Amino acid sequence: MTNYVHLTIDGREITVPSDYTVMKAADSIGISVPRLCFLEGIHEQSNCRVCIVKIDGQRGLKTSCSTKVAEGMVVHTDTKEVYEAVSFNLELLAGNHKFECWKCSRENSCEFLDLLRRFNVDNDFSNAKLFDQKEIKMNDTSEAMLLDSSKCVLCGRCVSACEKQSGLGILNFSNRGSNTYIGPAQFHNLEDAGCIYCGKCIQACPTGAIREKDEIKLLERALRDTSKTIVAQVAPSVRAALGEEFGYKIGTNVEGQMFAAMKALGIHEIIDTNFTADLTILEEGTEFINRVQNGGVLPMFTSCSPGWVNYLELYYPEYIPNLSTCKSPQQMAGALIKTYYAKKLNKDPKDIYSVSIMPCVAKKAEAKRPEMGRDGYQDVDLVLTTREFARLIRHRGIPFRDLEPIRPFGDLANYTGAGVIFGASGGVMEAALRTVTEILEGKSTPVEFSEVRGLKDIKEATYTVSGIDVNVAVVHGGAAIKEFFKLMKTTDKQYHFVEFMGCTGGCINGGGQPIVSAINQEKYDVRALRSKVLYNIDQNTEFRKSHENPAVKMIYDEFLGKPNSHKSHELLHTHYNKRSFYDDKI
Amino acid sequence: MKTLEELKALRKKSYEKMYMIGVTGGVRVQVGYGTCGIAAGAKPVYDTFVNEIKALNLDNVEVTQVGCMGECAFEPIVEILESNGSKTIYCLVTDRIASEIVEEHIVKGNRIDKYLLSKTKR
Amino acid sequence: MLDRMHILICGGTECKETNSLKIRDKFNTELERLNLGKDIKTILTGCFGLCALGPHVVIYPGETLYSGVKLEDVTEIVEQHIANGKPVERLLYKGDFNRKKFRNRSELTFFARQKRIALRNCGVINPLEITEYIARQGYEALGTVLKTMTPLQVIEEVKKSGLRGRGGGGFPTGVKWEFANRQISDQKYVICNADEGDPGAFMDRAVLEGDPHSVLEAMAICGYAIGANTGYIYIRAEYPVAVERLQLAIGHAEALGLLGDNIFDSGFNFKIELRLGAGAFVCGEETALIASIEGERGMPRNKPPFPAVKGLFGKPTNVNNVETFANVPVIFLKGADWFKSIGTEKSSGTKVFALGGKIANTGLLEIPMGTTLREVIYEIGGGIPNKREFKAVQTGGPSGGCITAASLDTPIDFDNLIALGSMMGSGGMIIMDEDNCMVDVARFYLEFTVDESCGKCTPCREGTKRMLDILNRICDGQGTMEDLDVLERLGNMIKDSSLCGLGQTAPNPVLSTLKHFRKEYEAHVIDKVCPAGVCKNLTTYVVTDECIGCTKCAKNCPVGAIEGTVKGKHYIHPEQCIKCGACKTACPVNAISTKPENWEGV
Amino acid sequence: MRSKVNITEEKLSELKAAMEIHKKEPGPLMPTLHAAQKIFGCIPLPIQKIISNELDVSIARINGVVTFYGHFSVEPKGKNIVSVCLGTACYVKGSQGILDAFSHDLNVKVGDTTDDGMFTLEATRCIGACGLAPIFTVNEEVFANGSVQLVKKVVQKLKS
Repeated sequence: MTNYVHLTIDGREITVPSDYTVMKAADSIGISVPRLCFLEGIHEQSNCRVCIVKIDGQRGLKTSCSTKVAEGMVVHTDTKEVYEAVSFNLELLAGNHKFECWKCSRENSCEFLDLLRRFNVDNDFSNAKLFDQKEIKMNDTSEAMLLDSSKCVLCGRCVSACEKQSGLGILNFSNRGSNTYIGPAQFHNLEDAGCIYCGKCIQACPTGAIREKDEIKLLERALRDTSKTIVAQVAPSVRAALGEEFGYKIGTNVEGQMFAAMKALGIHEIIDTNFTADLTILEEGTEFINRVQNGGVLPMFTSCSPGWVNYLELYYPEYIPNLSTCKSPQQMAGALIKTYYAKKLNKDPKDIYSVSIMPCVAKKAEAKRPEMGRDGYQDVDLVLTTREFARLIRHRGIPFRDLEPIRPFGDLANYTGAGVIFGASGGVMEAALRTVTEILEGKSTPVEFSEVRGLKDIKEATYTVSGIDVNVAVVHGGAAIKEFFKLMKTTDKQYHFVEFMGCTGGCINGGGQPIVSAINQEKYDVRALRSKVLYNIDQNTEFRKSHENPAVKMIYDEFLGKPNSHKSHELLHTHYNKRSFYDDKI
Repeated sequence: MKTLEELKALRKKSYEKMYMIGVTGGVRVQVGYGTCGIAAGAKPVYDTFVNEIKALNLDNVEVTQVGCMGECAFEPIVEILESNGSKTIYCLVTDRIASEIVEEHIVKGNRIDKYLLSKTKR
Repeated sequence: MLDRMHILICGGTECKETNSLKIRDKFNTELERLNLGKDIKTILTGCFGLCALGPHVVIYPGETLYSGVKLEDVTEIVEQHIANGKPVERLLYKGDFNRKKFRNRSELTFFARQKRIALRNCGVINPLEITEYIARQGYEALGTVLKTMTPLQVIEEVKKSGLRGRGGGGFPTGVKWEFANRQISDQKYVICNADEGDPGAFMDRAVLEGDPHSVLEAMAICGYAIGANTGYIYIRAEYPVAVERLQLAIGHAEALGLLGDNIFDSGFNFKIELRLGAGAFVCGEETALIASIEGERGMPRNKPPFPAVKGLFGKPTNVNNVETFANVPVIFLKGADWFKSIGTEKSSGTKVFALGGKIANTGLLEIPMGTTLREVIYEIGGGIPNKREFKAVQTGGPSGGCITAASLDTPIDFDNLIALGSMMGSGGMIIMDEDNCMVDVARFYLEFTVDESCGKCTPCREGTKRMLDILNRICDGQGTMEDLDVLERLGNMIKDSSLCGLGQTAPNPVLSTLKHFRKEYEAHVIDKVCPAGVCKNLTTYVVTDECIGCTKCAKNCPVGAIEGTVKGKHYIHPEQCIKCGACKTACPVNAISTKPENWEGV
Repeated sequence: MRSKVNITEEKLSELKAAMEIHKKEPGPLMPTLHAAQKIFGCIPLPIQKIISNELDVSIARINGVVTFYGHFSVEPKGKNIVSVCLGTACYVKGSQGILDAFSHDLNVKVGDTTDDGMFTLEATRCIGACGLAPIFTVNEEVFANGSVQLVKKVVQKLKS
C-alpha cells in the first residue's frame, strides 16, 4: 500500500507518495528543478548541487534529487538564495569548460549548455589571467571514441553508466579535489583499457566530454572527391531514431526521409544493411544447423554486435569457439560492396568509398580490424553514427522534415521483416528461428517468437524443433552479459543458441544513437518506443523470413553459391582473437 | 574473565605492583613515549634508564613507557614516582641527563632541581 | 566553576559497605545546617583504590584526602575545613601515598587548571600493559554494564551524562546510540573514528598512544548498547605508534577475555579490527570513512540515510571519535550525574585541546567546558612568547574560524564557539600573534581544503579552488576590492550548498578573517602592504626607533643588507633585502617592523 | 634516471599471500593496497592489474582509490623521503620556509622526486608533534624545531 504525504512546493500544496524525492514531487506538478548529474536509477549521487532547493527549517540548501518528501514539508525551488547558488555552481563549472559549441557533437543536446542559458550564467572564472585553468587531458587515440577533459563537468554519470549498464567499470575518478579527472586508470588509452565501445557513457554524458570520434569531415572530403563512388549502407536501427534529431517524437519511423537525405547529401549508391542482416541469417543459421548436426561447439553465440564481440575477446576469450564465425551485417555488406557490387557497378574497388551509417560506436573500430578487407583496402572505409549523420544533414542545411520520402533502389536494398528486427534485442534470435525452424522442420513454421522479445535483461525460451529441444537465450547489455556468464558457469542447462548484444535493448539503444536527455530518459521508455518502430516495419513487409528475400536468393545464385560455401567463408566469415588490456610489461 | 570479582582481584594486584605498595624504596621511572616524546628523543633516554638500572642491579626500580602528558614542548619528559609518595617530573631529558638522574636521584636520593619541569617552565 | 568546593566521597563497593552513603547524607545535613549547601556539592565517586583504609573523603580544591572517616568525624570536617579552611590534621591520610607530597604535578598551573577525564591515564600508565589500565579501574565499566544493565539503560545513562561528540559537530552521543539501537538488523557495527586529520590537532593520538584500552572498552560498551558484535577502528596510517599499541592492546584484551566471545560470561561477543586510513582528511567525515573501509574512494555520501540506518556494508553503524569514546567508561564508573556536573549546562564534561602556535606552553590540555579562552591562553598556555602581541586564536582547524582578542572571555563550549563563527572541531587551538598575516592564514587553510577536498561536489571542488586563486592573488598584491566581495559571496554559497561537512565549513577561515580582520585584507588590496610581514611581495622591513644598536640583525642578515654601528640605529637597504625575516627574528627588542606607517592594527 | 619499480617474484608472492588473507575479510581493497604500497613502495598499473584480477574490482576503480589517498603512489618514490610538516602549528612557526629551503637545496619541486631518484620531497599534514614545531622527517628520523640552517646541515649530510 502506498502512503501519501502532503507538502508545499513553491506555495502549492500537493499530495504525493511518501517515497518520492522532492524533485519527483516538483516534476509531478510541472515545476522543473534544474539538474545536471542526476540520471534516474543510474547516477543518484547528488554531486553537482544544481538541483538544490530551500526547505523551511533545514540548514543550508538541500539537493532535491536525493531528499525524500516528508509530511508538512515546505519547499522553495526558486528563491534568490537558490538562484544565486545554482548560478554560482554553474559558473564554477563553466570556468573549466572549453566552449566550442559550434563544432561540438552535443551542439543541440547539451544539458549543460541548456542550464547555462536558463540561468544566464556569467563566465568570469574562465579568465586565465585571474584564475588557474585546469590542465586539459585528451584521450583520443582510440578508433571509436575519445575522452576530452576540457568539457567534463565531473558529474560521474559516465562512471555509473559504465559500471551499472555495461558492468565494466572502465571509467572512474582519479586523483581528488580540483585535480579530479575521469578516465581509465592513469588516463590510459581507451583502446587498451578493456573498453568495448558500447557508448553507454556517451549516452550518459550531459556534455560532449566523452564522444564518438568525429569523422564527418572525412565524408565531406570524400563527397567532393570526383574519383570516388560513394556507396553507403544504413543499419536497421537508424531509421527508428534519426527523427529524434529533427524534432520527431521518440519512436518515429523516418526511413523514407533518411534515404532522401542520403541522396540529398550526394551519396551515389544506397544499400540497406537489412539486406545483409537477412544474409547473416542464412549464413549463421546454416552454421548453427551444422553445429547441432555435426557435434560442433554449443551453445553458439551470435556475432553481429561488435561491442559484444569486444566483450568476449577481452573478458571471456575461452568462449571464442562458441562465437559464430559470421561477420556482422555491416562487414558482410562492406565485403560485398567491394566485390560483388563493384563488379556490378563496373568499378575498381579502390575507387569505391564505402560508408556505413550505424547506431553504434563500436562499428567504427570493427571496420578498422585488419582482417576486414583485402588487397590493401578496408571493406568499410568510414562509419558514421546516427548522430554524426544527423549533424551532417543539419550542417548542410538539408530540410529533413520537408524531404519527400523515397525508397532506395538497387539489389542490395531489399530486405525482409526478419532483417529489420535485427536492431532490437531478440531480433536476431527471432529472425534466425524463423529460418532455422523452417529448414529443420521442412515445412512452414510460425513467424513470431514473442518469448525472445522485450526488455528483460536475460530472456530464455525452449523450442522443440524436429524433435530436439533447442534452448535459446537472449542477453543484452554488458551487465547482463556478465550475469549470464555467471549463470552459465553454474547451471547444468545446455544452451544451444544465444543472442548477445553489447547494448541494452539492442542496436536501437546503441551508443551512436541520438542522445536522450536525462529528463526524457525518466519520462519515456526509449528502448521500447524505438523497438516498436522496427516490429511495425516487420509486420508490414511482404516477406518476413530471411530465406524468402528474393535478393538473397539472387546473390547466392549469382555469386556466393550456397550458404557457408567457400566463397561466403572467404567474404562473409571471419575469426576472433583473445585480447588483453593494460598490457604494460612488468 | 568471567566475573567482576575476578577483574577486581586483578586490579588490586596490578595496582599494588604499579604503585609499589609494600615495597620500600621502590621507584617507578615513567618515560613519556608518545610520538612527541619519540620525536624529541625519548628512545635513547628510555634505553639509558633501562641499561643503567640493569647494570646497577636495582631490582626495586621499574622503568616504564607512558603516553603523552601534554607538555609536548618540554619532551622528553620523565617522571619519577617513589614508594614514599613523592613524584618528580624532569623535562628536556637527554641520555646524559638520564644517567645523571639514575646516579643522583635514584641511587643517592637527591632530586636534581635544575632539570625539573617546574623550574624550566618558570 | 573551578573554584567551587567539592566534597568527593568514595563510593566504591568496599567503601559503600563501610558507610559512605550515610557519610554523604551527614555531610549534606551539616552543610545545610551551616547554609553552605548551595555552593558545595557532595559527590559519590568511583573507588580511590585504597580500599583497606576507607571510607575516603577528598575535599577540592586542595585535594585534601581524609581516610578512615567515621560518621562522627563529619561535623568536625565541615566546621573546621569547609567553613574555616583548616584541614583536620588527625584524619589526614598518612600512608605511603601521602597525597600532600603529590603536589609536584599540581603545582604547575598547566596541570592544575586541567581536569583530566579523557586523558585520565595518559602519561600515567604504561599503555603496553593491560594490567596498568586495569589497575586504574579499567574494564570495570564494561563489566558493570554487562552484568547489571540492559542496553537501553546504558543508552539512557549516556544520554543523561550529556556527552556530545568530540569530533566536531557535537551531536549528543546517547541519541546517536539510540538511533543505532532502534534499527533492526542481523548485523551492526561500531566504528571508532581515529582519522584525526586536522592540522595541528593530536588529542586522539595522545589517547590512542597513552591509553588505548579506554577506547576498546568504550567500543565494547557501545557495541552492547546498540547490538553490534564487530567494531572497526579507522586510524591514520601516520600514527604508527598508536597503531602498534592498539594492535597490542586488542591482543591483550582478547587474551583476558575482555574482547571476543562471551565477555564476562554475559553471552555478549565483541571483536575489534583495525583499518588504516591512507592520507585523506575527508575520511574524518563518517560516510567517507565508511566508504574508505569498504574499499572505495573516500567520498562522502548524501545523508540521509544516516549511518545509523545504512552504514558500513549497508548495515546500521554507529561512529564516534576517539575522545568521545575515551569519556565513556568514566561515565559508567562515576555516574552520569557526576559527568553532567562538569562543564556547562549544554556542554557537559571536558574537552581536550591541542594548544599550538605562538604560545609559551604548546601541548595538550583537557579543561572543563566553560573555561574561557583567556584562561586557556594566558593561564594554562602561559601567554604569547617573545613579547609579541596576541592577534587571534584559531579553533576547529580548517573548518573553524579565527577568534579575536575581543572574544577571549567567552566560555568555551560547542554553542559559544559556533556563535563566534568558529567551531569546536576536534580541538586544535592555534594561537597567532602580530607576526601572523591573517590573509595568509586564511590562504593556508584554504590550500589545505583544496588539497583535501574529495572532488565530488561542485561547490567544494571548484569553489574552494577559486577562493584560493583569489587569496593567492591578494597575497601577491594583485587583489581588488571586488575580489573581497566575490570571496564573501562564494564562501556563503559553498557553505550553503556543499554535500558534506568539509565543504560546508571550508569557507569559515576566510569568512571569519574577512569579518574580523577586514582592515588587514584592505591593506593588502588597497595599500599593497602586508602588515605582518608574511606576504613577501608586500613586505618592507624597516628599523624603528626602538633600535638599541646591538648589531644582531646585521650579523644575521644572510645578504648583508643591514648597515649600522654599535649603539646606533641600523638601516636596511630595501634593494638588497631578500625579505627572509632573519633580522626580525634576531632582534631582541622587536625594533624591526613590517607594518606600514600609521598602522593602527586590526 | 627515475628509479624503476622493482617487481620480483618474491615480492609478488608476498603480495599474493597478503591478498589471500585480505580476500576473506569484508572490504579487502584498502588492506591490500596498504600491503602493495609497503611491498613495492608504490602501486603502478601492473600491480593494480594483479589486484584487479584477484579481487574482481576494475582497474580504473582501483586506480581511483590509489590516487585518492595521499599515502599511496603510482610512481616510485626516491631513496630518501623528506617530509616537511605543513600542519597549522608548524605552518605558523614557519614550516613553509623550510619546505622552500629543501626544494631549493635538493632542486626538486614539492611532491616530486629528483631525477637521480635519490630524493622525494613531500609536504605532509600534521604528524602530531606540534609541541616541537616546525617539524620535518627524513625517512624515519624526525627533526624537531626545524630551521633553514638545520635544513642546510641535513641536506649536506644526506648528499655526502
